[in-house]
Amino acid sequence: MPSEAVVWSILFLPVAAFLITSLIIRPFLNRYSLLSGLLLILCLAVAFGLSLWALWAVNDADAAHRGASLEFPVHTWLDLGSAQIQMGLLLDPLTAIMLVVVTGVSLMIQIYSLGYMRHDPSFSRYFAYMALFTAAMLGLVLSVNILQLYAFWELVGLASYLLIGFWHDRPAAAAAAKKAFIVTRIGDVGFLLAIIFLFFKADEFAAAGLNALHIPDIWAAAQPALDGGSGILAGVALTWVTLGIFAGAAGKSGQFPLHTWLPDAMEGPTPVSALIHAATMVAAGVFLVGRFFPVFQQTAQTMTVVALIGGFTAFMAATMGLVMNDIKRVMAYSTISQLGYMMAALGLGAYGAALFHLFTHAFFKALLFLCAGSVNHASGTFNMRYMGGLRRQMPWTYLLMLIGGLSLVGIVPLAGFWSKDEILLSVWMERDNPAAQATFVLLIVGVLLTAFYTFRMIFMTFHGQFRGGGEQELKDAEEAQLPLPSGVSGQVHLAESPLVMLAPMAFLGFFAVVAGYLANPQWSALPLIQVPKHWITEYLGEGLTFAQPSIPSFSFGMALVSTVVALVGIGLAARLYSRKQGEAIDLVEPLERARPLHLLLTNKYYLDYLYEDLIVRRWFYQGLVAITDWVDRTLVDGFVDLLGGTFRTSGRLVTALQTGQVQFYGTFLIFGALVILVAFLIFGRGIRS
Amino acid sequence: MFTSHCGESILRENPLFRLIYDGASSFLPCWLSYLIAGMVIMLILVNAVLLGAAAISWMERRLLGRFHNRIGPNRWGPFGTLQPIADFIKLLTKEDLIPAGADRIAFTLVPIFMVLSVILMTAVIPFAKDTALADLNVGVLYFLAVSSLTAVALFMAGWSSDNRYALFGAARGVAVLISYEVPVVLSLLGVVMIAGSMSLGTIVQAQQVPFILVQPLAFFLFLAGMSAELNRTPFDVAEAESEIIAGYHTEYSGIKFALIQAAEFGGVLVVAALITTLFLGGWAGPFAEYLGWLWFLLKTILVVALFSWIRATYPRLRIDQIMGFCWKVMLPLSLINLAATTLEVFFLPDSGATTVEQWIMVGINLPLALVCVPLFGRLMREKARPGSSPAGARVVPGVPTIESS
Amino acid sequence: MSLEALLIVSAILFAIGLYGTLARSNVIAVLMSLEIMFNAVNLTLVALAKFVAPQGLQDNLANALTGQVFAVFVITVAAAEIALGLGIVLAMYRNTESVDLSQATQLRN
Amino acid sequence: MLFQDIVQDVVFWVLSVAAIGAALGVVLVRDLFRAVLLLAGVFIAMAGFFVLLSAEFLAVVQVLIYVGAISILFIFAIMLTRNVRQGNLPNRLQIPAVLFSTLLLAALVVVATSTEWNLIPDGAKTGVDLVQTQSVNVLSPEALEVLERAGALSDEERLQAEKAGLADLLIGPFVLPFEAVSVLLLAALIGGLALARPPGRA
Repeated sequence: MPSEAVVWSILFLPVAAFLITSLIIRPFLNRYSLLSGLLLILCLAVAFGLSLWALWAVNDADAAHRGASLEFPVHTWLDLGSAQIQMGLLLDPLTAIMLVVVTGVSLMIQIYSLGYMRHDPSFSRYFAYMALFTAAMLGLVLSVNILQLYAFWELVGLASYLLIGFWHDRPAAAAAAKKAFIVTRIGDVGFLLAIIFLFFKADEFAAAGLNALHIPDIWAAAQPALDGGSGILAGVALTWVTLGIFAGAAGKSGQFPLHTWLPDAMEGPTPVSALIHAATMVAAGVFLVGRFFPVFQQTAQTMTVVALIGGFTAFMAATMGLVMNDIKRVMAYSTISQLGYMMAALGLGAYGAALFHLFTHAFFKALLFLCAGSVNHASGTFNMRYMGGLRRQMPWTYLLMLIGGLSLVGIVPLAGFWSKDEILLSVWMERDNPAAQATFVLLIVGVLLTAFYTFRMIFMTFHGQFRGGGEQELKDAEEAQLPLPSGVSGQVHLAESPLVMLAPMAFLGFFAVVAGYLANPQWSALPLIQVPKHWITEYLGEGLTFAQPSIPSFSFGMALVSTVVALVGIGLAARLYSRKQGEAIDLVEPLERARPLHLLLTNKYYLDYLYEDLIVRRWFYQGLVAITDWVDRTLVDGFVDLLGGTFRTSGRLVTALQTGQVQFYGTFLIFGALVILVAFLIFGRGIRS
Repeated sequence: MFTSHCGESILRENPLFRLIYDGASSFLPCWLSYLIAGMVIMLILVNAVLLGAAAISWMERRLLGRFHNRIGPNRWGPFGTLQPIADFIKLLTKEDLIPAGADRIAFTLVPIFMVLSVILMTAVIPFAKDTALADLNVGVLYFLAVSSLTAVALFMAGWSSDNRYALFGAARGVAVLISYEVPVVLSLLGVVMIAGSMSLGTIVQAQQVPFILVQPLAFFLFLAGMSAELNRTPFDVAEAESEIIAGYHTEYSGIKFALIQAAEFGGVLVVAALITTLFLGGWAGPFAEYLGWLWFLLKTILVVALFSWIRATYPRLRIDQIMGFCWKVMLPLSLINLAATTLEVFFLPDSGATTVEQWIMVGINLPLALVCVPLFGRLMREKARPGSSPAGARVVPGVPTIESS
Repeated sequence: MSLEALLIVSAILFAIGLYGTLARSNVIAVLMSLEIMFNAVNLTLVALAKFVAPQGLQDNLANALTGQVFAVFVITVAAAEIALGLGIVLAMYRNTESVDLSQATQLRN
Repeated sequence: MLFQDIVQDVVFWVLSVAAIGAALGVVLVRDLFRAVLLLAGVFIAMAGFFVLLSAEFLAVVQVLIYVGAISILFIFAIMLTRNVRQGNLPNRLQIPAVLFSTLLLAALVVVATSTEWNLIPDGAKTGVDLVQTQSVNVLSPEALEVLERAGALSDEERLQAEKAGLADLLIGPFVLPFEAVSVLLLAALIGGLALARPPGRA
């Protein structure tokens, strides 16, 4: 069993990397900036090893309590009367799995970054940010206190802001960074309100011997009194608290109303996108809901909301993914969509399935992003319209992309298949619930759409004829007198990426293939690998102190249905986008035939327009702000003016006394002294005797 | 016998006072005899000062004559000893002028003040054992305080004369006076520390070794400082004839001038007496019980001669040189002396009271003085070298510019 | 000579000084009046030291010197005050060509 | 009444009249130079008071500092400014100043006369007198003799009297204000230097 220091060091290794890089390497040794990358990789490798150890330890902790969280002492941080704010470690199965995912994926991405960012002048700054990002995510995962968790939560936001705006001299990147920060903050406000609510409940918690900010205590507090829980959090209050937490999660995970930042976040370097989308930022939202799953489970309303929003997001993001031409944006919508799956599963109680999907998704999504980066490396652009035919130049990338894509679509026997299938099955099992029925329909349609856009992407990128890459795009933009697209380089060198990039991709690809069996085999029939059936789901479920997740067994019917739906999607994509070698270059988008719909989708349902123009510009600036401005000018200013005027007038009257002549003041001083003296002489007799 | 029903008196210790008092009280009421005795003593003192001043003026003129390789006053009386009387009578018969624009009261008060402060100074000086008019326990301080009265008188003279030269002279004189007050006081602190008292009688008794050896730096500083305070060459800018006629007493004539002159020479006498007391062992000498007054007189005359010698030797300094000498040489030297003496008194077991200890201090202080004085002199010489400061930018500290209204 | 007489003399001096401080227009005259007040206070201190038994006189005769010690402090502070005060007067005269206190109204703004 | 007391009273009245007259002169005379001379008179009279009150050290310090230094500074300041002859004009606050001064005087007199002072007991008078007179010296043997003749000295008192001195108080119980005053003097020195420096010369 790992000691506390070992677990802390998982967090502090990247922190150390961050500090060393930002305080020593960047200011003094910037010429050897490669050091910063190697240092971070070393730290993450050690942290990864320690995480595996922690996972094994949690799994093996105690025969009786297999999967129960390991106990660590908490350290008091602040003592505020009844509310004690503590810091500590919470190492339960969920944390252990997240640790492995975060450190593992981050490690792969850092290795990849060595190659991808090699020629960037701000190489060490990049790795400092990356270290901070990873550290913040690890701290978030390990926190035992909700306030501690919130601090790391905001640190994740900060680091993502820094990384999305990494190329801060590009206006689009700066804007995207701001957007990510602001939009996620909107959700964070809900989270913060929930924390404040808990803080105000501190006395009630303390009366029950609990700490309002201690996460296991919050779980306990949410259990109804009937089941032996304390019942401090119940009813409407519980609903609002969970909705607040979910708001935070939705912001970070890009759920429906707050998803708009995620596609824009593609302005950051591709490995950053990979990290954000696979292991850290967006996973934080799902993790948060999972962390408070015992609380969520106690309120049906919130669960319904979570499920419906998750389902709707899964569907809607997939539709938008259909029409995007930017390869990273396609994947961004795909991420939103997949997160929707996870949320929907969580909302319907499929805790294990959701987190299993998070696990597998981390690997194949990271793989896909790294492939996209690899493609960009060769073609100089992210615009799929200027790609095509890369299959021959980049066979390994193509193969890995295919693996990732099939995994995403959910084709037997890749990792994504198992996890997605489990989600669908879980939702299907809840079909008595009308919300579950709606969600199921949305998710099944989502499978179809996923298959379609994934293979549209693969066909546009790797099949057909090469369409000129970044060079051509710049030329076209010049001819059309459009502003030059950002993030496009004119350097096209069609070749396979270097080994330093391919190796982590291959590693991730390997996991995208086998993670499904390794982590959660539906049956334990394989003789070679002695992994118990439904290992991860049960493992996670046992980590839950209060909730009992449903564990569906494998259903051939469901597998068949989903596979067929996915194949239909692939077929459609092939029908529309597959071009034979040497066929004429065709830039016409087949989907444009459905013109209004296409327009709606390419404009992302006009949500950005709604947010920025209608809500912010019209409603907020011209409405709310105008009203508050009026109030400020007339009422507040008037009051202040009145107050000031009163004092000014009285001051002007008193000013007459201030002649500036010292002797005048002296006269008054003596007068005052005389008054005191005389008063003492008259009234002070009693005091003296 | 001094009876207690007339109260204790500070003069009780004085043998002369007691003699007269006892004689008078045998046939007069005690308060009257008290008064008579006091008056007699004061008469003696005043006359001693005035006559001493006259004698000194004669002596100095004779000495200066010898220094100048001429004879000096020798017509009236043996060796010209009655010359001062002749001068006095001449001045007495001259018209007593008061300038038209003068402040009459202040103008008239000046000579009185000047003589007064000199006479007051004599009060604490022990001419022989137990022969001080008042052996105050703050004697040194008293002396300094009373001598600082001269500054007011100087200013009164300069201002009330309604004469530009007189005012210049007064301003210069006062500037010198208050500047030199600082090193003088600091130098005396060493003496006071070793003696453990400010009483002049105690200081004389404390001199197992004459303090000129124990405190050579202090002696040098005191001598120089007092020369400046007495407006004597080389510090006599206040009455520099070649620059501002006669300085602050330009307008004085007749008996007033005589008094001012008497005060100046009396000042020399008193200061010489004080130097004798502080540094030369006062009345100490063979048969001091009986011949103390003689030793005291001899030593005083010696110091007066030293003053005359200095006057005959050195040319007058510029006012800025005088000020620079005060602040850049004398003040640091006095601080060095003070620090050295403090350490010595602190580390010696009996605070420097015994003979051996005072010889130890001689061994330390004499070389210190022999090193420090030439060293600072060299520094000063470099500063004062002609052309070392640009002519246009000459700064004259301590001399204010007088408004012409 | 009684304590009351001394105190009354010092009170009269203090009042005269106060009058001068308030009613003279020349800064130097005001400073002089201030000095009179300081002296009046010193006289009070010394007179009280002479006549009034301080606390702890029975324990230590040295306590009879407390009043004089305070007077020493007053003299020191007065000296410092006058040095600075006259410096300020000269600076004022340099700037405004006047030492009339009723002209010095810079404190007004 | 003892002869000494009569002398004391006479001196006291002379000094009082001189001090008050000179002080009145300071505030009323128009010629500033005469005002300063009168001020010096006040200072000297005050020194006389101090002698009378057996504070010899203070008397000497009074002459040294007030007459020898402060008066001179005043004269310098007067000379450096204009309008000496007619400079000491009253300002507009004449009436309130007279009024308040008189009222303050009345109040002070009331306080001085109505307070029951805790006077020094007769037995301790001689001791106090000697301690104050000899305030700068360790008591001389003669002074101690006087003390013993007055019969006011126990062994313990003798010890105290031997040790009593202004310096002991200044370095002992009053060492903190003493240090503060030293710092004040230094600050005044530097401040005076800065103020007197002609403008424009850094």
